[in-house]
Amino acid sequence: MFFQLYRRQYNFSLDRKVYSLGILTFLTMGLDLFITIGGRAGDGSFLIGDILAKVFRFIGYDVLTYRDFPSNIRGLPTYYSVRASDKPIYAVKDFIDYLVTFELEAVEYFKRSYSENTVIIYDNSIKDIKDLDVKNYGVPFKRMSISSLGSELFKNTIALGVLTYILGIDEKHVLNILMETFMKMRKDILDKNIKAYRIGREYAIGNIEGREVAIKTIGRGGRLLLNGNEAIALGAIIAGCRFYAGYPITPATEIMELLIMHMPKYQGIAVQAEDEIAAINMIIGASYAGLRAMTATSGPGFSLMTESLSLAGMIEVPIVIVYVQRVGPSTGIATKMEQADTLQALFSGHGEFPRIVLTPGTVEEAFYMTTEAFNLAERIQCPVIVLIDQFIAQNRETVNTLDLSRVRIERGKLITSEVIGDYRRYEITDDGISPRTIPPVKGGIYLANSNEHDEKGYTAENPWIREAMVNKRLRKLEVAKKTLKELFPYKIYGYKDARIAFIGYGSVHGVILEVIERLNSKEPKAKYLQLMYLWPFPSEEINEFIHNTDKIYVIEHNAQGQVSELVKWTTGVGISKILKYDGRAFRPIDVLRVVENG
Amino acid sequence: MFFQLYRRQYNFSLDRKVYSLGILTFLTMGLDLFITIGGRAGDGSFLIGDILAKVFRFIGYDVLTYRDFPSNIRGLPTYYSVRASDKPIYAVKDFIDYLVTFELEAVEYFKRSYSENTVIIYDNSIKDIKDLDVKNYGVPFKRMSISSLGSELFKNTIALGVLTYILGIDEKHVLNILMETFMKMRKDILDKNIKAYRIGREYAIGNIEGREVAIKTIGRGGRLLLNGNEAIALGAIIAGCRFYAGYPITPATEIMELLIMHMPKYQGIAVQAEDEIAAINMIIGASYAGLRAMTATSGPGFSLMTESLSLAGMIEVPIVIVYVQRVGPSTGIATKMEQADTLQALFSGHGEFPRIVLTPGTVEEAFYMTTEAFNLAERIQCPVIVLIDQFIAQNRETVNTLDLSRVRIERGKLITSEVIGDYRRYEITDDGISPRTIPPVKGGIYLANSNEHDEKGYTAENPWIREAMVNKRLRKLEVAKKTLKELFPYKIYGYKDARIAFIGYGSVHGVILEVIERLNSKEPKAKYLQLMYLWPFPSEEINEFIHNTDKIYVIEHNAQGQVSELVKWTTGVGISKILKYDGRAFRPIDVLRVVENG
Amino acid sequence: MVSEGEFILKNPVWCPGCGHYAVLTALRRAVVKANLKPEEIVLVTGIGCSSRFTDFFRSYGFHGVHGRALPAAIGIKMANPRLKVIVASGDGDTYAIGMSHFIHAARRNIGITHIVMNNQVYGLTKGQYSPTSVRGFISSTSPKGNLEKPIDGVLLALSAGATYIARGFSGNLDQLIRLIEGGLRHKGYALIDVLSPCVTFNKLNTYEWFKRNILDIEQINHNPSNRLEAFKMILTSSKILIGLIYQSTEETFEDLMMSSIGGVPIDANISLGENNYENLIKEITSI
Amino acid sequence: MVSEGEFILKNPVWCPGCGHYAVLTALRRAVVKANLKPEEIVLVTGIGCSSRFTDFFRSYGFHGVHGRALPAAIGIKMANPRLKVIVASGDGDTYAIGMSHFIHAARRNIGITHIVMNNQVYGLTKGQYSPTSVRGFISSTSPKGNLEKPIDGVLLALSAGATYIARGFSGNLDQLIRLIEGGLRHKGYALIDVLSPCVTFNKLNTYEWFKRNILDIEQINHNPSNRLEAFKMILTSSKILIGLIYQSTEETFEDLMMSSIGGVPIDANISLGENNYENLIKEITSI
Ligand SMILES: Cc1ncc(C[n+]2csc(CCOP(=O)(O)OP(=O)(O)O)c2C)c(N)n1
Ligand SMILES: Cc1ncc(C[n+]2csc(CCOP(=O)(O)OP(=O)(O)O)c2C)c(N)n1
Ligand code: SF4
Ligand code: SF4
Ligand SMILES: [Mg+2]
Ligand SMILES: [Mg+2]
Repeated sequence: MFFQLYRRQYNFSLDRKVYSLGILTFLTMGLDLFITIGGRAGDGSFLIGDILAKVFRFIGYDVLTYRDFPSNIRGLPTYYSVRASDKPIYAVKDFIDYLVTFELEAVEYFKRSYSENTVIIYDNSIKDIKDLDVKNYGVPFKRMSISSLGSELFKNTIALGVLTYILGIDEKHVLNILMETFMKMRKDILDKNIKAYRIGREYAIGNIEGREVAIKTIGRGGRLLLNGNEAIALGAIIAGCRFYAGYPITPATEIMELLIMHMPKYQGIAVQAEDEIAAINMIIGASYAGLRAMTATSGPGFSLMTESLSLAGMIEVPIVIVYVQRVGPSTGIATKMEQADTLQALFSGHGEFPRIVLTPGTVEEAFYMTTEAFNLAERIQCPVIVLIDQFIAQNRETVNTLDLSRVRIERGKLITSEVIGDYRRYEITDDGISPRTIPPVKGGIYLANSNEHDEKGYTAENPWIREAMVNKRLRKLEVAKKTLKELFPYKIYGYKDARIAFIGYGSVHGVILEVIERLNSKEPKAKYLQLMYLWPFPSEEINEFIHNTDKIYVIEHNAQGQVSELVKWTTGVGISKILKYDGRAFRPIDVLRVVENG
Repeated sequence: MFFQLYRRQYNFSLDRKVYSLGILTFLTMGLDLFITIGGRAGDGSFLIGDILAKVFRFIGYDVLTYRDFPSNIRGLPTYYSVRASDKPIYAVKDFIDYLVTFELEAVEYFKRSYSENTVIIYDNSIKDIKDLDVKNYGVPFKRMSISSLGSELFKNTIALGVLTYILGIDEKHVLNILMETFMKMRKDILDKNIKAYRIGREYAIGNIEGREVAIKTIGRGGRLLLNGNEAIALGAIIAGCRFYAGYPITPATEIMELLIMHMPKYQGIAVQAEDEIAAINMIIGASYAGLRAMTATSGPGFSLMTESLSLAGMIEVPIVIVYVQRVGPSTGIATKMEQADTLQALFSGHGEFPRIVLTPGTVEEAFYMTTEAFNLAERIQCPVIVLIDQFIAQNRETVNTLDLSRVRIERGKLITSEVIGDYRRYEITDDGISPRTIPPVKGGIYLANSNEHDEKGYTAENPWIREAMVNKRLRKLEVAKKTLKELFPYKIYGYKDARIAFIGYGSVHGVILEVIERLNSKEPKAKYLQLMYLWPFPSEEINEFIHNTDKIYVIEHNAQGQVSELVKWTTGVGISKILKYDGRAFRPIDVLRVVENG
Repeated sequence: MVSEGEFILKNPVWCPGCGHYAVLTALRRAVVKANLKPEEIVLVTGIGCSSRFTDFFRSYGFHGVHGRALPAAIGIKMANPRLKVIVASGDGDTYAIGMSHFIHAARRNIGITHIVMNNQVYGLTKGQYSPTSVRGFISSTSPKGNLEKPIDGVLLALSAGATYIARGFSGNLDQLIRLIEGGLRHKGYALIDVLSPCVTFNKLNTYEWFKRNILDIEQINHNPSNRLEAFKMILTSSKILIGLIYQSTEETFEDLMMSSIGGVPIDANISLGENNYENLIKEITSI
Repeated sequence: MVSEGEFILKNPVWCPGCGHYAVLTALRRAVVKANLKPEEIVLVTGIGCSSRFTDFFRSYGFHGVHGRALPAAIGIKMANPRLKVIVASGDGDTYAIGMSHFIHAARRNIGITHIVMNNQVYGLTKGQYSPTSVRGFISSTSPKGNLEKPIDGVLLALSAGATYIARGFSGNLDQLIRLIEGGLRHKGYALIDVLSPCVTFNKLNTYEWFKRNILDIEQINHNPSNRLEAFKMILTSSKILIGLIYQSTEETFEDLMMSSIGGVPIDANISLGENNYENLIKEITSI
């Protein structure tokens, strides 16, 4: 096994060579660390990853975390990475600066992620790894934990002590966060963790040859450390969502858990349904009865919901569906990222009805776009899908203070008091949107009818009514198009006149930002169009953007280039796809290599 | 009401004017009759429609039927049309030649379908319609039925007597079919119907001023009168399908009913499941266990199936899904035609996996393509969707004798005897297809796993395996593309060098055939490409076809032009959409008007 | 007081003789007796002949998709428990595709009056056997007789924990009105399974057949508040029981929910103040 | 005879102490006792910690989607009834999303041995309450205690018409092996609901808790062939019953089906002769 390990390392050395050809400069400016902690599911390595992220946030750095973990509760390998920098961070870093691991297989797993700066700190309780051509320390984390604290449970906190010593982080900040974290638990657990932390620190003082770096507090405060699921839950409550129904599914479950915990304080209800079909029908019912209502799910659950998605389209009930993509098809890999459900989000559901698909590219955007999703749903009276993926959903990053004054509540054509005269819920209007009542509004009786219906909602099969109703519903898409343009004016990054163009959405947003920043430090220059929504498809904006470019790259986390094909479709020009579909995030270098090789 | 009726008739007169400008000639050649019978659901008007169709088939004519009926069991208006000709028939006719109706509202409903040749025969038991500017006879069908047979139930057969007299069809042929039809029922029912028939005929002899036409027996026999559902059920059994699971849903239910009736004779099982999700999982299970297996459904059911469609894609189990589209979204209009689920058929289901979507354009094609669907499913080891709509599914037409020798059974890489050595079900092969075993093959044990998996099927989350498996599965699409090209070489109709091009699939096939035939009787000439499958999308063929054309029309029964957009996408050129989405079939004139007005 | 006429929207178009007519009449009369107004009621249906109710009964209406009337109704009830939420569905809609929602609604004791028109056949799709069709039943999908053992919705509801369980018969209008009214007045989930003959597709379970095969539990000595007794009656009776079979008092799901949130969601003030906002952010970010 | 080792694929990766380990051991021993070979068995699972069984148990395996193990298993059994089809699933998989299929499999009496690992929680998704969680159960989705009344899979199976109903406990391996073996030998649908503690997410229903709260029905006077008696036992016992609760002999769905088609589908000759072909066309076109 070790021979093989060595042989493969040869590969990563090659990698490093390619890498060092021209891009390194970028990384040496300012502090920009990428630390990975390797353990096993359930062994608490996520906890110290979180602590590390919090420490960095606390002392003023921008932080982005990245978890690579199995769809299993305990025992399989799991990795938590933290990137911290004094400049804005958009993506994971190309190479690992520090790998702290309790399991030897991690050393091989990351072989393509080492640079000449990498330092590996591994648990040598059982054996030492020989022939490692990367700087490394073997530390007996487990052994120390057992001998000093009677259990190997504290190896993580010992490692935290070693690592933060090497990084030269002031002890008091670490202790601070440690206390905050363990205070909620039993007193003896807090004490033992503090002891473990000290053991690690002292071991390092005695055994590690001097500090690697010395990280200063730069004291930028006020920012939040949030992941997309948290931002969306927050956004929903703030937007006035008062009904949630869902069914547990990785990586969307946390949204439900957060809403069940917090919604009641704002007189809202969040329920766990018996399945996703029940969930979507519950929110349709609640919305019919007047509440802003939402569900969140992933691929398998969304597939089950599509019959009723079509219902919401037909009866023009506003709903918000958060669609957190994971690796497919079928069960796939529940805990990994992918953007391969995009076409399903745009085109599933039988029959034709308007829908809106929003694609936030950062945690912060996930927050604001969720609040707008409710406005759009009620203004256009149609389902709105907030499409993200596991990367944005489950990885925390530092976010600027969220600005409540940017959040508006607009409920569209909603009638809440008595209607005099002949009320027609599905009145044929110029913009296709008809005023809706909610029970028990007097004079506002109507039928929300999944059958084709007349203006009052009653079943009608006559060809003239049918045609008029289809047209009415589809006219709303035009309103959606206009509204979206106003709400989310297209963001173009980089040099306006560049002839190299990038297009992306969702979780590739950050990586493209870093890529163009790096590209633009030399010639030729590049620009980037972030797609903030995918339906109605922003063809005009794309066509405008690609005007006068030589090369267009569309970057996606899927194998077929789903949006790439749509871009081709609407522009009629050739595009290059840069795709990744192994469940792991693009590193900037993955993109740059393709670009540099033409 | 009658005033209004009259006013609207003015519109149809206008229609007629446009019509008579240039296209009439086509219709006067040979015999080409279009007869519509109007009644109420449950009153038996379908029965005489069927009898009429059988009579025409029996005496040697080509027949196409078209039913326009409500999603209700009894009481609402229903229409059965029969087109009969001595030349091949592709579509419904522009205008009605004979309207026989028991309900007065039919006279208005069809106002746009009258020509100067139209004859209306309506039931005047209650009142006469005045001011009809179309040739008409009022006949007291109900009154005669009640007075002579004690119940209004026999009005239909009386009308059959009147109509077939007017058409000059030899009495013996009608009696023949009447006997065949009622023989299965109680003796007194047969007798009463024969009496009713005679009453009608005698009434006509006494009261109608001479025969309108005299239809001769032309004695072309041997053809079948079949609808798409029947053809597909037949095709499935002949292709060796031995397991069917489904859930009733209009307009696909008949496939299940036929298979439950007939499959047992061939040692196959057809079951009614508790819902569509159970149905698709049952067929996936049966296929895993080695049977050719199929389900059939419509939009709402297909939406429910998409989660497991993705499962079939992931575990590479061959299944056939017959997708009979109806009017959507949601419940829509269950008994009417539409092609608005096309994008859902192509793109639903989470994640990326190969699928094949076949789109037969006639009943005959539905038969042969169903048999090939099973071969494709087993050869490519993926789900195959046979996509039709209510028009093809539920309307009968004359079909040439089906040729058993054209039906092959090819089961692909299937291992049925003991495997020696290390068996890997998901072996990474060049073409992406790996040999499969079925239990209890010794040595052939594997796991069909919805999680991403290694070559033996066991769960694997490692990025290298993941990437290899995605590539393996998607490589099968290339095989599919090649195979489909061989199986269904593209059919181009009309003048090869024409600069006007039509593209269509499924139920618009017939109408385009008639349109280009009519166009090509003068200048400019037109040609037509029939799409026999939509996934993998036949981009190359389309690009070849549109080469050197000035104008491209894509014709569809939906509101957004779903395939039109895909054609734009792959060709990058402008196309014109001709769309209809009121639930009723295109008449050739609907298309011709658009073409003639540019 | 409102009159029956206020609940009339249009004339139903079921087959002449269909059992569903009586159920519609019974519901109209029961809501009058229960003193409800059209705008206070939301009638929720699935898909089926039975579910065409919403086109004929005047009130707020929701005609959703096949099998999913209950979850939609639950959403409505949770949003605004002051509404009277009634579900009207068929045996296919409820006991085939909707089975799971039925069991879960029963165990949650959510305040919905659920009328199941049980004609032991799929009417709207033209006569296939249903989960309540008897063994041997001939239909278009069981030409040689149904091989599956029928389920009993009443027994399942009892096992799932429902708190009002009754069975009515379209041929017994007065009792049916009473049973529905009882369901409307009951706090919690109320099932009224109605034997409602399909005259077109079920030639076995006809009015006459039912008259011979039913037993009115209210005519015999039965205490509907005894659960074990109710089980015994169902399991030992050789006839189909009609009448009120079981009723108990338990807290409803909506009451538990509302007391846990301290109010009714539809009354919530949906704009958060600055204070609440700060608290919320603090709580959510305190990982 | 085959040995237990032949059914070992790899070592399970459940949390140390998870109840599912015992179930896996019990299944391996029971198939040995029932004299089955790995290739004759198809093990079908849904999604959940429990459903990871197919990665550890060596036989033909089918790891489908959440809640749908039963219909896939039915398809397999109908195609080839000579196969021994076993379903292993969780309480969420079976009684939440899969509830409808569970009831319908039970009433059909299809020959499947169904082991439900009932830990009263969703394990794989990290600890939400399930339909069998008790009232007041604290979980990530019931932070103030579950408000829903739990269902009892055993009672529902009995009501739905199942013919073999047992409950096992991971802390009682010998009995569990026996109950599973009984299920494997039973003709028809066999439910073995296993109390299988989730040591990570269910801190209430622990091994100790179960030891205090279960009653072994086999230790008391109970006749498992009496259905009414079984109902009574369940409804009146203050403890959770384990052991064989009910068993009866009824024709299986597959037997009825096979006798109606005169054979086993997998043996069918799938190419039709000319004669058959002519007949078939005649029949189908004789509308
Ligand atoms: C998902 C889905 N599957 C199937 C159907 C077709 N469908 C409509 S009604 C119905 C069954 C009706 O039977 P039942 O609920 O007993 O009502 P009845 O007509 O007998 O009153 C079915 C299967 C559908 N509309 N949606
Ligand atoms: C359609 C769908 N919805 C949700 C999920 C997520 N999911 C996976 S396992 C599971 C529940 C597991 O609980 P249980 O069946 O009790 O098994 P356990 O893990 O407790 O053994 C859920 C909700 C999924 N895979 N598919
Ligand atoms: S088909 Fe049956 S259920 Fe439907 S309306 Fe007619 S009698 Fe009633
Ligand atoms: S989470 Fe619970 S059910 Fe899952 S493996 Fe751990 S103990 Fe077992
Ligand atoms: Mg019914
Ligand atoms: Mg569980």
